[in-house]
Amino acid sequence: MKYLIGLGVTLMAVWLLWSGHYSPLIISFGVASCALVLAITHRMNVVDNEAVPVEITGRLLIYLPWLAWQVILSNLAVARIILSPSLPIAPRLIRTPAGQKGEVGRVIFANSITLTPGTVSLIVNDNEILVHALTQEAEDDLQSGKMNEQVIRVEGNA
Amino acid sequence: MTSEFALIAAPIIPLAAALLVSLSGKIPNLRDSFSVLAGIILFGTVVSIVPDIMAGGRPAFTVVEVMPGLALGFLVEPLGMLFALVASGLWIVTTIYAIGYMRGHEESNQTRFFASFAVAIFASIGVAFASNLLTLFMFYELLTLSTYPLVTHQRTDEAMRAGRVYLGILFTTSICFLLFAVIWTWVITGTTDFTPGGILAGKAEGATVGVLLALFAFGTGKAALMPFHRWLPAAMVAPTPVSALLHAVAVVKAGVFTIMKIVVYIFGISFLASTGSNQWLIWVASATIVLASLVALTKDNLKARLAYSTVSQLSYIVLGAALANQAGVVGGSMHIAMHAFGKITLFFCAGAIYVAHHKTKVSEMNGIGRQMPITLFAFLIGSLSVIGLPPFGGSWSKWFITMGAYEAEQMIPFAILMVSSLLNVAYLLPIVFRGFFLAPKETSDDGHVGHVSDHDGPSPGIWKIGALREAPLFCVLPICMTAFGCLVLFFYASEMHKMLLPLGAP
Amino acid sequence: CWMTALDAVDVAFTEAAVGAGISTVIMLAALALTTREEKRPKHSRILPLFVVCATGAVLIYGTLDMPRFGDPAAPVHQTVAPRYLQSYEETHIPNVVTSVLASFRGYDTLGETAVVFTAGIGVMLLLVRSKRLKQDRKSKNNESEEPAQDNPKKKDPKNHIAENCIL
Amino acid sequence: MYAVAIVSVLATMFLAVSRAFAGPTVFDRILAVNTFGTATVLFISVYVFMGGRPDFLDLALVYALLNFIGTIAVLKFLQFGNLAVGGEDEGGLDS
Amino acid sequence: MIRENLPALQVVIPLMAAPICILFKNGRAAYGIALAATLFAFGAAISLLTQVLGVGPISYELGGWAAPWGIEYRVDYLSGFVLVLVSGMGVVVQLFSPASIKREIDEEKHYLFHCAFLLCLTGLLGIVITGDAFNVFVFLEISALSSYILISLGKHRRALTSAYQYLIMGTIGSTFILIGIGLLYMMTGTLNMADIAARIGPVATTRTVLAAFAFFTVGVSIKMALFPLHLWLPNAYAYAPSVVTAFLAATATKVAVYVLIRFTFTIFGEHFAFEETPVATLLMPLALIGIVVASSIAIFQKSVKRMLAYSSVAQIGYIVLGVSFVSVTGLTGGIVHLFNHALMKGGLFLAVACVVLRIGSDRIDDFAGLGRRMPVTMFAFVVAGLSMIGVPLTVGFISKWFLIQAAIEKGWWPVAALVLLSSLLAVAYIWRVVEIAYFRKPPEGEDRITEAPVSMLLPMGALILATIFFGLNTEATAGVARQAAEYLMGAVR
Amino acid sequence: MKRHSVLRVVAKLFLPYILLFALYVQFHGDFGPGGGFQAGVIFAAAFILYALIFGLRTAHKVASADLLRILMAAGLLLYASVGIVTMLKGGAYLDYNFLRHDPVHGQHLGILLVELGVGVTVAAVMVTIFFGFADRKNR
Amino acid sequence: MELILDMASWILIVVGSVFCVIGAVGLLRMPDFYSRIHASGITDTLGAGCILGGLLLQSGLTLVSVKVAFLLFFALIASPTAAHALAKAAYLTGEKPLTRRGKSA
Amino acid sequence: MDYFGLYNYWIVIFLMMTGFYIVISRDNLIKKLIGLNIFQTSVFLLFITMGKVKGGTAPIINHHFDTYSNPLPHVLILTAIVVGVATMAVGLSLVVRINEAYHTIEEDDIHLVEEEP
Ligand code: NA
Ligand code: NA
Repeated sequence: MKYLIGLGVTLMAVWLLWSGHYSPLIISFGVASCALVLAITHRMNVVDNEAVPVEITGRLLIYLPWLAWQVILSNLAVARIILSPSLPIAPRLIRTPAGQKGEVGRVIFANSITLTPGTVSLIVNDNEILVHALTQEAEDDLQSGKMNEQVIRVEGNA
Repeated sequence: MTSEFALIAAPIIPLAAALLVSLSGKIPNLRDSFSVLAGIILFGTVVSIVPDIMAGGRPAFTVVEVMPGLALGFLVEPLGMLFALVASGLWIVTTIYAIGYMRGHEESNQTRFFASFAVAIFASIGVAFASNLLTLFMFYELLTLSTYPLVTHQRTDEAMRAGRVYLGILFTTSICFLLFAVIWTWVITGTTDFTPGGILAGKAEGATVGVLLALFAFGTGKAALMPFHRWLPAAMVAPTPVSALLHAVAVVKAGVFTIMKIVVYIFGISFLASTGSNQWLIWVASATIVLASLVALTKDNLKARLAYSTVSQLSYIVLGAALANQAGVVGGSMHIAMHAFGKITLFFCAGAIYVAHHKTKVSEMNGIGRQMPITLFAFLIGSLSVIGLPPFGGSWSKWFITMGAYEAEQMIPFAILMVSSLLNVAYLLPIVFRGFFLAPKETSDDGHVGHVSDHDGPSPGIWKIGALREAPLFCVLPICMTAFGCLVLFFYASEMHKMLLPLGAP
Repeated sequence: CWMTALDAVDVAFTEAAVGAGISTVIMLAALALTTREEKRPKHSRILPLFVVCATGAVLIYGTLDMPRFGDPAAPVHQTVAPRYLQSYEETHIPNVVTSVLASFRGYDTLGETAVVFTAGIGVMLLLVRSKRLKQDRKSKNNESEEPAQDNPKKKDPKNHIAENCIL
Repeated sequence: MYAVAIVSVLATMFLAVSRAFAGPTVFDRILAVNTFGTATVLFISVYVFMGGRPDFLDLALVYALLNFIGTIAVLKFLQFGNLAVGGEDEGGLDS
Repeated sequence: MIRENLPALQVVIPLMAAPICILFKNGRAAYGIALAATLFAFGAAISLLTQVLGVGPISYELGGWAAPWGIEYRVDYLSGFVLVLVSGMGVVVQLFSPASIKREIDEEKHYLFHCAFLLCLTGLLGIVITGDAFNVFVFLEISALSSYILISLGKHRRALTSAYQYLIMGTIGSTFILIGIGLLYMMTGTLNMADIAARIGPVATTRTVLAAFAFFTVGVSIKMALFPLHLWLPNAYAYAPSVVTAFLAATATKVAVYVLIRFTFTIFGEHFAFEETPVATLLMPLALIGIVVASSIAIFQKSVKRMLAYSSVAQIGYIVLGVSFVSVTGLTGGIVHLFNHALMKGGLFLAVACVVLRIGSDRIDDFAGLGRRMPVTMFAFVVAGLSMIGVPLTVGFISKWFLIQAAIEKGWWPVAALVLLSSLLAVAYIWRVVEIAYFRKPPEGEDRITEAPVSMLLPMGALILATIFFGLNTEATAGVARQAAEYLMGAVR
Repeated sequence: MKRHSVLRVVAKLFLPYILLFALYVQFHGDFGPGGGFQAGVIFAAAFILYALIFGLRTAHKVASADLLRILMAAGLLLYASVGIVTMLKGGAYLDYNFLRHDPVHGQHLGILLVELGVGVTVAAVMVTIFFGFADRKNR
Repeated sequence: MELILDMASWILIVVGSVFCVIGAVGLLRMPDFYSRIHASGITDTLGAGCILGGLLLQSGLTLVSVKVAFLLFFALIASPTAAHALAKAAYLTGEKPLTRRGKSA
Repeated sequence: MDYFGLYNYWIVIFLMMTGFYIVISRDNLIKKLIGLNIFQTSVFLLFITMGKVKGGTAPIINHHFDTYSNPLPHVLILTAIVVGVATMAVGLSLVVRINEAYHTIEEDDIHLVEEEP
């Protein structure tokens, strides 16, 4: 129920922000649409903590700037590689421990890995992730475990 | 019975007969009596119209008007009257003969045979009484269709092949030429009605008339003008009564009748003569007369010889029409009747010989007159009538046609008519001569012939009195009737001539 | 996206939805159900080439008298279109494409919906198996002692990653 | 500036298409098509801003959405040979 | 209310009946709905035609938008006539169908079949009634799509390949038509037929309009299976369920011909279509070659359905021939034949459907002895066949009469001769069946074969009676056709 | 490891918004690009995503064939019925001016209704088509 | 302030464009499929992010910016998900990654 | 005569003929359908290009603009796209069924199979 309400509120907010037309007719369509979407997603059985991560939203917002900075750094690194004539890459497969308890956390971690160029998550297991790394530096960055910790922090005690 | 009523009844009678025949197929005697009875009633009905026609009446009846100037209707005029009389009268004798022949020959599918026969007569009556080209065309095609089962009666491969030739030529000519001519005529004149004096006069001229005439003449494939005559000999595979129907009663007569009627009532003889477009037809007809006779001379198969004889004789009638004068037209029309009686006699005889002796070839006929004197005597009478010797009907019609040629100052056709009579003598009389005066050949000489006659044995109903070996009574009786008819027609020709005279009126 | 460049946003929208979404999915589904190895054609392609060239030539010939690209004086912009563009006064609907689609030519759109519906009927008729057949198969499987047979033609999934895949 | 973006996005598209044609593996092609899709989204976004009609951004959104779904479908197809098997009740998209 | 909205209801009622059909998922209910809707359409068509005959062409503005801006429905003599034909054939085939589809189509899919049938009918009616060029395309696609589906329902697997082949060719055809419409729109700026006709004058000589006409003609020729673009038709007709074949043969290609007539005479105008372009000199030879070649091929077919299918290609040739005369008589002939051929080909295919129901095959050799086993069916076959040949008393005769009349009026003797000659080819292929049915002994042990059920014989008999009735009374057909032809020729500026 | 956790979670996250976006497109066709057809396709695409990731059997439970069939018909019927209603109110077929008292509102309502009809039919048909193909292998 | 925002947005757009092209060049230059994923990641993340960010600044605080933000949000989740799914699919179907060390997993 | 302004049509025609060629020359039933799709799509493009007005914008009324491209081609093509998708769906369904019946989707092979008794 918590998730349903959360989702409903979010949906309505999104509708209002998208719509830009605030006549009673359109707004009532919005309400009806949100209700319909809720009904369908409920029927689909997808309204849960994974779909509506209400608990972690706040911490996620703190995590994102850090992630963004990581992304920029790794982008620069890979861009340099691409632009250097010798193409200095040393691709490798590595296993990195994933300490997240829940699936959402692991997914955030896996996607964060992929989002930073230089590393791509291949297989997500319960406690580790198989990663393809482009260079030694990318591997070292990841294996330092900073990102893992950050995501565990996002996950909190949920 | 008024003539109008008779006119309506005339087509219905054979149609009803066809229905009754097919319904009573399980009881042959009942079925066959329906056929004969219908023939007699039809003949009576047709005869009942004669006085009206002689008095100048023209009973008419329109069934439906399909399009403006395009109707389905009937009208009796002298030529149609004559054809209807011939067809209905000969239907009776042919039916009787057919009963004898079919039973004597133990043919299968007799019900279908008699039903188709009745439909064919229905179509003939329709042709005879058609009041316009459309109606005529329709019944003409129906006649082709209804005789197809008769031609292919035996269902052998040969019969089916003959049937295809039969349909092929008749449909090809009628659809490609006749129908075309009919539509063309309608486009030119806005009508297709048979009108005394013709409808084309003043509306068509020059080459159009010639082309139209060609389309009509060759489109009427049943008239067997060369080169569209092949269907007639091919159809010889059919049982003899069918041949009789084809050659005498209905089919070929419907053909020449059609040509005659078109010349008289569509072109109008004076108009046709004035355009000179008839010249080529005179020549084609003359050529057919001679060529077909020559071919007949070479044929050993009796029926084939008779078939080519028919081709030749039909062209007499076409020639009569092509001459486009009173004598020619009347003579030609009379020849429809005269040739019908003569040729039907000949075919009956051929059939009787086949039924009694299983002989089909002229070369096998030696001495047959001793076994079948009645038949062969009838054959002689028929031959003489076809040749055109008095005192038989054929002499009159040939006389008038010859007179027509003379009047038209067509000297070469005139000569051809003379020569042709000699050819007729040459291909017909030797048969009689062989039959009466030559000793029979040993059958073992000719393995094939011997095989047929020995193996099949005598058919039921064959007379055997001493040396006599005649066909069944049902066969012999009609032969006598038609042979007698040839004689009678000689004496009643003036009546016929009187009835037909209006045809030649300008 | 080309449609966007041509100011046809609605068409671009539809093309995006159809091209990137539905068409891909249906095409994949169909490919999955069929074999994907293409063979070299055996017969000559001259005739098709000729037909295509002739058709193209007629079209090129036809273009020679066409109004120039973007020409505001072209007949298409002179006749019915101006009224449509002014229809905002009548309908108060800013998207002219929508008002033409659903109102002026609403009947076409009804037909269009019927076409979609027809396609649905077609797929139901062609691809949806009838229940009776399914039951027959089930009962057959139940009767036989053996476990439900695998499709003998089931292929090793790796075979599907053929290099000549249409994608 | 929009023009710069447009040109470079077009260049990106061109390069992506080259990779799509070059392959060599089917995954390379999908990757290229995916990149092309991203470029398309960017192209549309920039273009509508350039044309002064940023309210048409929905178009970019729908493209991004369906590009994603399309890629998923292609992947599923590649992995299983069809779209039918797999899923939560049948073993998932992986195996 | 119904009366003034009849043009819209003519199409909308069958259209709405289609989704209602599938709401129930019940074959019988769907059949009832489909039949009711078809009957309504037939009644509406007759009512519209009588109105048109009484007060002249009717115009109806859909959505209340005036003509060039909205879509206009226009019922004139020709469209009224074709509407009656299409809906009438719909009724006959619907009445005929239950017993036949019971054997040929899976029972569970009957409701879908009826739905697809209704959609096909809707499409055909929509094409005929509309006065808007693009609307023609939309409804063309409804009918085409549903016919692909209907054809694919045949029992034999070749039904699938036939449907596919038809789909490819049909879509190429409709895309060509779309190109034609697009080019026309490009040059005139409008889609309303009357409006295009009014505006085409100044641009009529442009190369673009010429190309539009070329694409349009080729597209429609594919749709109507004009030789040599007929390749899709024989298989499609041969392998479709029997009732589908009967319905499509009687209506679909006819409607395509209607589109040809409508566009050439109403939009392009005969002057443009036949004098500015070499269309007549192209169409007529194609029609004639089609008539002769297709008839000849028909003679050698082993399957009766295929034979009749080739015959249809030939008959389309007759109709197009009539159009290509560009005379009132020729056009009358074409239109009359359009109607007449629907009657007789419908009758023939229904007769074959009866045979297929009983013997499960349409091979000519399997017809042996049917003349006696299924006398009514075979009699119907013979009558319709005679009509196909063009024997008097039947509709076929009337058609040929007009065509030959038109040829003679123009003085094109060889054309008249070819038309007549081709009748002989018709004799040949019809006669093959007749010969086998009546004159060949059936195989042993086939005594179980009985006459088809009355529910099938009656609709078929009705068609056969119509074949004869309209062969005798030509006022309803030739009269209206002539009026339509005069209107079309007169509409030319 | 049984499930593709990343895809599953992301799909769960996206699904409500894709559906909402479809409905947004549906109801804003008057103002910007979009309308019934586009909405229907997007809606169906969302559903297809669901079926791809959560399996066909699950998807069938959410939208049964019967439901789809009825929706398919209902959309078309809705569209056609709007015309019937305008007709009953005295206008021509599909003349929305007669739906309300003033033409502008009438047009608005009419367009919304018919677009809704299109959307429903398209979504139902697209899902049906997907199921048709996807189910085919399950024999 | 407006000028600064404008400047920032232009810079973002240009930078994004440059990264877009770099990513695409990488897509062509990289030797194997897995390394190409990293390259395409540049286009997907920094390229798209900067361009969209620039547009976000352009649109200011309007409803349009909400859409841009949504697009950005979507792109930043969908892209890695797709890339991951792609890589996983390739890996599971036996596509071997190139490794400098000469060993493959 | 200035033919340069027609380049858009020529590009479209080239595309169109490519699609058309694929339809009529390929043996693979699916490729034929793909060709058909290309063919149709390029026809759509032809329509859209004729609706373009120089300096115009999308036909969604906005008080900032006064020149709009022609909405009618867009409307027509929306309908045509839908028709194309529907045709594609039915066509592919047929191909699937054909493959089940013949175990091939090559035209030549189908003919071969069909010629067998
Ligand atoms: Na990455
Ligand atoms: Na819209």
